[in-house]
Amino acid sequence: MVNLGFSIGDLQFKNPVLTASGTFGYGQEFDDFLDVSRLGGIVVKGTTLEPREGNLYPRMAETPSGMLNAVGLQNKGVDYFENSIYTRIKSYNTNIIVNINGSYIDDYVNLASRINKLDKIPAIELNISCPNVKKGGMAFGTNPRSAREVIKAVRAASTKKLIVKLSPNVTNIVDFARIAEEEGADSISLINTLLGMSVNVQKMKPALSTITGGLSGPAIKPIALRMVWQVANAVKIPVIGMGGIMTASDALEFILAGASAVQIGTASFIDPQASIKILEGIEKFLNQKGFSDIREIVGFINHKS
Amino acid sequence: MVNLGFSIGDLQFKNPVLTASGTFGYGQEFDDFLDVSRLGGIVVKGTTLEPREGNLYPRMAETPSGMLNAVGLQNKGVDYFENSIYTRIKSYNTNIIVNINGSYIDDYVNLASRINKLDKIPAIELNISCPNVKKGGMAFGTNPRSAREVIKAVRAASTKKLIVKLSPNVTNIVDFARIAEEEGADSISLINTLLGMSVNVQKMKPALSTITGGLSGPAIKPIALRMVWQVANAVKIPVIGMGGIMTASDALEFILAGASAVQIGTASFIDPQASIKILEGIEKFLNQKGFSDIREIVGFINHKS
Amino acid sequence: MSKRIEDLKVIGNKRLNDDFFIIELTGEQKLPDFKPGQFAQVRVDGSPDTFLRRPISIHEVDLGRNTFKLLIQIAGKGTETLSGLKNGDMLNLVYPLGNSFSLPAENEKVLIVGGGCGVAPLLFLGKYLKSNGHTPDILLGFRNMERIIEYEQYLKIGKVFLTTEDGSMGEKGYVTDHSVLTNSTYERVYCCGPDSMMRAVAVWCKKNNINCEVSLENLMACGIGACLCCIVDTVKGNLCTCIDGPVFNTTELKW
Amino acid sequence: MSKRIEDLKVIGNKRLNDDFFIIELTGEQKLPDFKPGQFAQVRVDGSPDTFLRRPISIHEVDLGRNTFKLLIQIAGKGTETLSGLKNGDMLNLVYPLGNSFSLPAENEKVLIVGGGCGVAPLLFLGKYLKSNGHTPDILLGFRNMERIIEYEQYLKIGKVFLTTEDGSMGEKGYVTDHSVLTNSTYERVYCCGPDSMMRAVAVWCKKNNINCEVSLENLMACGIGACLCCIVDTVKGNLCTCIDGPVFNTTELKW
Ligand SMILES: Cc1cc2nc3c(=O)[nH]c(=O)nc-3n(C[C@H](O)[C@H](O)[C@H](O)COP(=O)(O)OP(=O)(O)OC[C@H]3O[C@@H](n4cnc5c(N)ncnc54)[C@H](O)[C@@H]3O)c2cc1C
Ligand SMILES: Cc1cc2nc3c(=O)[nH]c(=O)nc-3n(C[C@H](O)[C@H](O)[C@H](O)COP(=O)(O)OP(=O)(O)OC[C@H]3O[C@@H](n4cnc5c(N)ncnc54)[C@H](O)[C@@H]3O)c2cc1C
Ligand SMILES: Cc1cc2nc3c(=O)[nH]c(=O)nc-3n(C[C@H](O)[C@H](O)[C@H](O)COP(=O)(O)O)c2cc1C
Ligand SMILES: Cc1cc2nc3c(=O)[nH]c(=O)nc-3n(C[C@H](O)[C@H](O)[C@H](O)COP(=O)(O)O)c2cc1C
Ligand code: FES
Ligand code: FES
Repeated sequence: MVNLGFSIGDLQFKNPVLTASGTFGYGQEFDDFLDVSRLGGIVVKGTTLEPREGNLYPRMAETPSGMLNAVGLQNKGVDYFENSIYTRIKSYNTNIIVNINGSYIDDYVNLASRINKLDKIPAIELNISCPNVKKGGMAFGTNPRSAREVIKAVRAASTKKLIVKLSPNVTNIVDFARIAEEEGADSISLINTLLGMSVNVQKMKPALSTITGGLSGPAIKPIALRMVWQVANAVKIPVIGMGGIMTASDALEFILAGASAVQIGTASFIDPQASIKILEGIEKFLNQKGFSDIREIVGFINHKS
Repeated sequence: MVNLGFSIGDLQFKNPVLTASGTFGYGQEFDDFLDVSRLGGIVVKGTTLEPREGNLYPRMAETPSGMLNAVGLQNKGVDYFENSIYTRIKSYNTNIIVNINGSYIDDYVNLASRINKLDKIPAIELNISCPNVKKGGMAFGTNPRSAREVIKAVRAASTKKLIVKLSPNVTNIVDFARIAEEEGADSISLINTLLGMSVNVQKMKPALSTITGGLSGPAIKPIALRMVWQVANAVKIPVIGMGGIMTASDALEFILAGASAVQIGTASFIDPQASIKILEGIEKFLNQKGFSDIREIVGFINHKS
Repeated sequence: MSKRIEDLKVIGNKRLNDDFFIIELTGEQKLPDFKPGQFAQVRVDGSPDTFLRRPISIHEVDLGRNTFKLLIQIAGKGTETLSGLKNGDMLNLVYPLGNSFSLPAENEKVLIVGGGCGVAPLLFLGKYLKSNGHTPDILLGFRNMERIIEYEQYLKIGKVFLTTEDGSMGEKGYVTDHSVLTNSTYERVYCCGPDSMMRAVAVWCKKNNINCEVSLENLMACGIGACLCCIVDTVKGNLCTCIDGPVFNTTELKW
Repeated sequence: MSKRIEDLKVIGNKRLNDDFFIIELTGEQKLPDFKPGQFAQVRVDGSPDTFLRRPISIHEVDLGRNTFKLLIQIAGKGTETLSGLKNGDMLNLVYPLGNSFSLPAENEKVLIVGGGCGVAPLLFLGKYLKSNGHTPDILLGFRNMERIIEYEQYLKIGKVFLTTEDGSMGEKGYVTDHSVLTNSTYERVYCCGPDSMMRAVAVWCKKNNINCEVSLENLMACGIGACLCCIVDTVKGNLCTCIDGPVFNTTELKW
């Protein structure tokens, strides 16, 4: 038996495979395909204080080994989450993490306080990296000063474990990771989508209603992996890596580079069972290589030999 | 007959398809496959004052719809270029552009002065975006102050057309484009490679000798396109777009987004005739849609209708 | 009915014309109880240009033989690759997905309207209605005679009216130009086809106070309600075409 | 001899064992005058995981029939996809690429050493030497009996010595352990195989003052000298395996 568990402070995860916000609904959407309780955790859909309709259609474009989305945080708001979703999903035997979003710091703080009252939510993921909203979102995640302010404010408002999700659309990702650590984040997750664009050549117009959108999928894996490696080498808190993970081998790249855990995003659209298959593949790899604890390979490529 | 020409100031290009530095050698490597004189231009290999051996093997890794390279500006230096290469390629009936690189501003200036004496080189491409060298390179291209300094210095040293090649590894690409324009650049080319990484999971070590390298190919196209669109909307000088262009349709995405011309990079590795096929495809598209001049579609998606 | 992901075996690939082909599939397990209007998310393997699955309607079902068919139009790289499938190849599907057409009331006068590849979900619907005691009329529109597909199949279901844009068969024009609509007493219309056609049919139905259901073909990533990419603007706000649809009553849509 | 990019037709795909297969190709144009040691950059279509071409050596040439063969080992996704090629499929190649083995002087005593997929360029070399009046000895190393390939082919060229790692055929051990090397009078060695094997052979040659050429299998992107990814550290600085090689005299290498 291999030990797959990891922890963020005193919060235990049974294994390092989580699902990424905005790509796994509230978990229920996948009930027919897998037992979500087998996952290390679920990060639910990006949530805001008020309901949001998101951006206009078309919101999606396929790109080489990836996709662009411009969903724009469509969600029914925190009231609906509390009353209709939470009551149904709180029985899942896994860590349910809420991804929080806002246009102003107050929004984030109010939202964090609301979530703070929900017993079965052990952690929040602070999303300062959504590229698909006009206000807030990535603006917080690409400016060191506002990043620090919003992290500080949310930290003060929440006793849950705080995971800060970074934007890759910056010159130096390590600066932002350090700020998060300094302001008391318990963990860092990265990367959110890269700002991209696609043009429909036949129609001679942008493919997305918003012109630009967020790029995800295997195309971004090399960039995500580089950033995770940089951040893992710069901070002491656990790092959760994501970006284009489709297979166990992809996940292992992140773990070998220094991630304590991974999130599976776009892969769940291609194969709704991707997360579980990846989990099984990681376990198999550890067995094959004769490791008994996943922690032995976290950051393995950085170990002096 | 469609007019495909474009110009940078008074420098005419017969068509908008150039080849990207570091991916087309000095042109001669492709003599068996195509008539390089049919191209709008050739940007030759990254050149430095002194010869450079580049980085250790392995320097390359395949990634989903892309590749990482860590060549590190291997080249025989400007003396060799002048004496052995220039004499052979100066007869090409196309614009030959030299991509210049250095570790210090003085290197760039000295190199620019040397190239300034070569009659048949009408333009230089100032590369402040190479991610694969320890000193200089991307460091210039990710810091607004040093970017400005090096552009100013090279501008003063050269009477050739000056194309500044930007690094995509920044928070706000438009800042750098504006700086280039303000300092007298005649054109902007983008993007250089994105900093990425790959891990060999079976060997449990980085795939590249340098750990990180530059990501190119279709994977980066959505990011490149977004940046080209942003820059084309922010400056008045012509923009040369590149990043993952494999087909005429890809090239047209950049042109419709605002690029006056494109460079073909990694595609030439997959199909040595890619550049010419793309040129033919662009011409066909214009004919089909009934345009008589390519300038009618430059930035088409931005036109008010 | 629960969704599944499964490798199914190709047991037929019939080319109808330049654009259309029909794939027949079978599985080791018993197939689910499909409802007309549902679709599958089809994985296109071996194509570097198709990262996402492709949504394709269930076209015909034969539960006795444990097989079903997909009618596919070559629209780009993915469908092109699928057109090369050979007997014995495996195809990975996530299915069955989406809602379905609602059944008409007894004796309701029903018209099915299809155009181009919109006929895909309608044959299953027609057969389903027939086997439930209805005899719908069917109005099909095509670009020209060469593009007409599955005509004989529809003849077995009910009366078939045709339009072609060039008049090479049936009446000339679009489906909404057909004379059968002028003095109609239809009480319920089911429609699938190009967006512009569905909108025109919806307008006509509204004017004539006819209940109308359309099957939308929005761009999809997941097909299971997880990505929120396939939304359609409705009177209830944004709904997902993949789980709240693909079939919508046009009174719900902001057309 | 000029390089070209061309679609060639697959006229044979023979599986040798679990790992190896041989593809036979023909073209409409007259094939170029291949030299032993050269390779082709093969496009792997229809595989989302293979973006770059795959370098594969010319294994056997039949200019009379205007055909040639590639001997390929399944090493990953690309070669796996190639193993499924069927007669009539088209394969896009950039070829012929690289330098070639140099010819021995008259009466020079020659040994060809190959291991695993290293035998690929060596059969062409052996036949070429033979037809130029040389009779090389051949020393081949494999993991075990089941993995031995092309043995009979080599028997037609010269005397063949074998090693297997488990001793199931020939002498037990690596090629460098073979007794034929102990009192050898070889003047020239040609070698291709795993890196470790080539290095061991190079060391042995150096010790015995034997001229030795090896064919390297560095990772390649372009194959035509444009990307500088395939470099090998030599006494003349970094050289490209694709145009300055793949064949190098070991005195040039910093081994
Ligand atoms: C619920 C539903 C049911 C469908 N049923 C059928 C069917 O039974 N038969 C059939 O032939 N087609 C059907 N379609 C349309 C079919 O999904 C697209 O034609 C197909 O995805 C195009 O893929 P491609 O790779 O060949 O084309 P691409 O090269 O990807 O694109 C070609 C064109 O197809 C459109 N398209 C691409 N992806 C999608 C997508 N995921 N959804 C919708 N349109 C897309 C593009 O916008 C473009 O205009 C259905 C679509 C939906 C949403
Ligand atoms: C000049 C030359 C001649 C060769 N001749 C032959 C031959 O005749 N027969 C044969 O079976 N193999 C030959 N090879 C090796 C062959 O190119 C690789 O096995 C093949 O590219 C692997 O592709 P893949 O997609 O199956 O494996 P991947 O999944 O890409 O990788 C599997 C393994 O193959 C290695 N590999 C991947 N790409 C390359 C590449 N471009 N060059 C070298 N190694 C690579 C990887 O490092 C990895 O260890 C030759 C290589 C070179 C450089
Ligand atoms: C359709 C879609 C919606 C997303 N919504 C959110 C969101 O609400 N909040 C968030 O933090 N990230 C969101 N993301 C980003 C993912 O969580 C993840 O960071 C990104 O997709 C990279 O991982 P991947 O390549 O594995 O998908 C979304 C991604 C996609 C594709
Ligand atoms: C192997 C390789 C070497 C490169 N060398 C240089 C260089 O010397 N100077 C430079 O400005 N860009 C260099 N580039 C970057 C390309 O010119 C181009 O900006 C980048 O690859 C993106 O375009 P592509 O996706 O079409 O390849 C190199 C790229 C590759 C792949
Ligand atoms: S396609 Fe993902 S929600 Fe409908
Ligand atoms: S493979 Fe590109 S230079 Fe050798």
